[in-house]
Amino acid sequence: MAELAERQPGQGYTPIDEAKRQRLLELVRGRAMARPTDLAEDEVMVWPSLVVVEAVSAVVFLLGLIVLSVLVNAPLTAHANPNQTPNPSKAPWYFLNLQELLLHMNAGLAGVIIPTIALVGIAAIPYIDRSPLGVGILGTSAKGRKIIAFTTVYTIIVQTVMVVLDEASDRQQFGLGAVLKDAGMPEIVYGQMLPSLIILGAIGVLMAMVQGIFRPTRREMIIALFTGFVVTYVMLTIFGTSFRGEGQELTMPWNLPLEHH
Amino acid sequence: MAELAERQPGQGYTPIDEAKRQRLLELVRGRAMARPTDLAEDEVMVWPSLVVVEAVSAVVFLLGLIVLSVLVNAPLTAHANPNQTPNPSKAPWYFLNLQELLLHMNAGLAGVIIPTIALVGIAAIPYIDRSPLGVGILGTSAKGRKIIAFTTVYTIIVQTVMVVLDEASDRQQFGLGAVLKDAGMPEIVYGQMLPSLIILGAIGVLMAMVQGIFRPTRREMIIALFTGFVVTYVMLTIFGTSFRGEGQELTMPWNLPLEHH
Amino acid sequence: MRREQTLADRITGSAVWRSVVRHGYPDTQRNQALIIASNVFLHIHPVKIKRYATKVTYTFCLGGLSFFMFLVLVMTGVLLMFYYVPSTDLAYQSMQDIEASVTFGQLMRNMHRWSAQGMVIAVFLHMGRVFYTGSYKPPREFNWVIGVLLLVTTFLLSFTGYLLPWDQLSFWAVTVGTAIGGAAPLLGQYVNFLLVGDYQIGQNTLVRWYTLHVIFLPLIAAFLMAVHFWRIRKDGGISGPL
Amino acid sequence: MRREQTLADRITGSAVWRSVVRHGYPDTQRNQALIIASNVFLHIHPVKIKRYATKVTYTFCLGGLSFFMFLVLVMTGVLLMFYYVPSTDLAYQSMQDIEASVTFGQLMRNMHRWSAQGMVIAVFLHMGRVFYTGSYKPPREFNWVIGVLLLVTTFLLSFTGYLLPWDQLSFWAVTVGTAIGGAAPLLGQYVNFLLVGDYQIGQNTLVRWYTLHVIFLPLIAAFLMAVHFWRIRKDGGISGPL
Repeated sequence: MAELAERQPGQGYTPIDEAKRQRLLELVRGRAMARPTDLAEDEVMVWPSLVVVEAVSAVVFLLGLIVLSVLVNAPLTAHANPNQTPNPSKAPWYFLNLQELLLHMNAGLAGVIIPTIALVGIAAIPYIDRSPLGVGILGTSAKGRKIIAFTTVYTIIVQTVMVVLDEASDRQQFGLGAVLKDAGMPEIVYGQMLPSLIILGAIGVLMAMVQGIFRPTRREMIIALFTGFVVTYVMLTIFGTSFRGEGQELTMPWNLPLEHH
Repeated sequence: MAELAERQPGQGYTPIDEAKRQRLLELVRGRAMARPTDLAEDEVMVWPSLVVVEAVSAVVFLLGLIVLSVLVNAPLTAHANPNQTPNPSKAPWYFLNLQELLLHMNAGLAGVIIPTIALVGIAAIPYIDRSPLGVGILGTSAKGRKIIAFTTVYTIIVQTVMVVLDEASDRQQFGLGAVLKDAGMPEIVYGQMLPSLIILGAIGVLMAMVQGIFRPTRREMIIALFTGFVVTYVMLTIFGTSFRGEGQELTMPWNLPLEHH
Repeated sequence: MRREQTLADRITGSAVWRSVVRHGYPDTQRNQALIIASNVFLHIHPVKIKRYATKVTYTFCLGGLSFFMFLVLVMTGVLLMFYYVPSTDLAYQSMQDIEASVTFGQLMRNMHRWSAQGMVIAVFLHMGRVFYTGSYKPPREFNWVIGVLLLVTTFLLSFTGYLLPWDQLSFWAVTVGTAIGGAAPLLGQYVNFLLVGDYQIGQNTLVRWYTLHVIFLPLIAAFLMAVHFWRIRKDGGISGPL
Repeated sequence: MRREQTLADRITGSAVWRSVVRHGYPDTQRNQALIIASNVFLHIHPVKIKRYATKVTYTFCLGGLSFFMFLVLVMTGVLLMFYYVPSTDLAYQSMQDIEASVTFGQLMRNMHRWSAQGMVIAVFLHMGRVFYTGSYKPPREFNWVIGVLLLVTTFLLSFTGYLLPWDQLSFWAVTVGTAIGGAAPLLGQYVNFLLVGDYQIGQNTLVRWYTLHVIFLPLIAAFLMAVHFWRIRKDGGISGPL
């Protein structure tokens, strides 16, 4: 309704034509609840312009959903049995990134501390990057889009290498964890501090490279970090869903047990 | 927000004082989302005037509810047992008026047709009585309040007499139903048409008396009818909850089985 | 002239605070207007109102109390749901557990029960108040109809909740109640089967009534209340003498 | 000049119609404004909007689709509730009945399942779109925070629903999931006991997760969405190039 407040009566009245006369009559009869709006050039009426877009996308989506639901049934496996543990046991797919992380480090770090830090960090973005630069433009600028591409490639390579290497060293932080363990260090050192350092290192290298190559603004650096998070989330999810078989061993997708969805 | 639209800038500006200057500055800084309102003499600000009333009544009510809930426990009788019918079996109290009605006539008439007609009739009131007369005045007028008192007394007497008389005639519509039944009439005559006529008769007598005594407006006649409905609802509920014992016989409240609430 | 910054000033002046709250302390008319107009829950109110509309002896707060009881019922209801299983095997035992083992369980149940009864009474009295003050007259005709629908919904909410303890009281009250519904001419047996979900009151009935009670009817009530409150605003607030 | 009255004119001119609908056919700008401003559900929109905000390739409808999927989930969810009993004895059998005996039961279940998955994806992509267009910048900071909370709520809604079929898949997925939650430093065992309601996943867990899934988390989501949508309006609609 705020828009209505902007229109002030008494401005530029033209001689009263029929439409206006009707409108005035309705006003007198007490039926006018909102005043007609004068559209600026870059504005459209929500009815019909926006409402039509909403209705059409709702219908298209609903049809797609119904077709999908007719074709593909939701899975229903055997009755729950606490005495028969399936191998592998997997969380829902959107948590398989955490389960993948869990293989490589302490459970509390992977399952609680890292996701909490990630969420708090994401929520804090608007209080760190306050400049109005790039609002409304996908990726802020040509440089921003290049940073997105660079970060995506970097993260895919680093993630894949790290997962495969760690797997090759029996998930002992590339063997470094095994060394510390054998040296009699407590779990907090090789299970928590070492993995944290490795993660921070990977992030640090990314930031240094972006800084060196692109000389980014604060907004563009945050784009690099956010992109790194998103790609990591997707990569770990793909590893967890499609490349982990019995005993959570790395397997090709076509070797996975069929009962998991 | 509609109120905000009514205030037009450029009207009656006094020399800018400190408060106004601050306000203007805030406007320039883009923090002003609503303009202060100029109160008419019969108006108050919702914050605090209304919000305080709401908050206080909520707190008072909540305290009362908590005290009641500490003192009185909700009933929990024995485990449901389909093979052991309690005598009497009663609906929740707010439906006992219907159950009372059910004793005196056909079940469909008492349980479905009459409540449906009553609800539709009540919903239709605003489309029958459209005059703005008496809005905002409890009972419309002195005459309206007299009609309320008269209808209340009339309905209490008529209801009590009808329930007691019908009970005395074995719930056979004061014996008339028995006569029709013995004469071989179908159920629709003595179970549905006769009770309907009796009810319409009682309403008709009320309307005739109100018309004769008060010469009411349409609004006042509707007050009589609505009051008749409310008093009937309350009376039948009282009969159903407090005066119906084993076998739904009329009983004094202190003779009722204790397990019912 | 700059006054000294207190800790409160520094908090309310911070970027985080100001991104959440967009008005100052409501001791000026401007901030009193903003606090209402900038809050999604308070904005159901206008920023100013006719003086008579705050008079308790006109409304007796009945509409507000009905809504407040609905909120109390939602909150206590959600808490009770954490312990109640709508299965004929476990329902009664759930009730006993709630009363005996769950912390504040008996209190929650009592508050739920008594507000449910109170809401039926408050809604009925609210209808009486609106009628006797003539508040259904144009332009409020349709809001009166919404009100009647809300009365019916309140009855149904209360009645569907009645079955859930699965004790003798609830079982037979519902037996009587559905028998009344089943007496409807023509549609009676269909209505009855729809309500009971079987040929006799049992597991199907319990889960149906549970669903009606905890989500279906509350959604309808919330929908009707949204329209009801919206129209009060659009019709110029509550009625008053002309 | 009076044109002839058609039946439609007589209906739309009647007292009953005009007490419900307060605008004419929306073929004039005035009525197009009124239809938005006089309807409690449509009034979430402004009456007019910047042209770029209707461009599908800017928003990809992701926010709207997330909300639409939430509505689909509520509707299919309520229907499923009429047949599902959250008891370890009956839950799995309920699922089989829904798939085999209930009319359109399998379709309802599939729609519920696939929209749940779709909503997780849509909400995540929506966050991406908002981030990459810089739409979190002042004055929209706090609405971004609300959005992050909505993402978390969406995850929790999906995860709590995962247990309900009570099959091997759901039982062991939740075993793994709660083990992750139980690994939290210091609070781990309390979190775990709160989530499971017992020392192992059983009846208490099922009714807790059911309640979280069907009412507690949906209420939180609805609350957050109310604030989210409200703030989009108050912040001047969706973002656009300066």
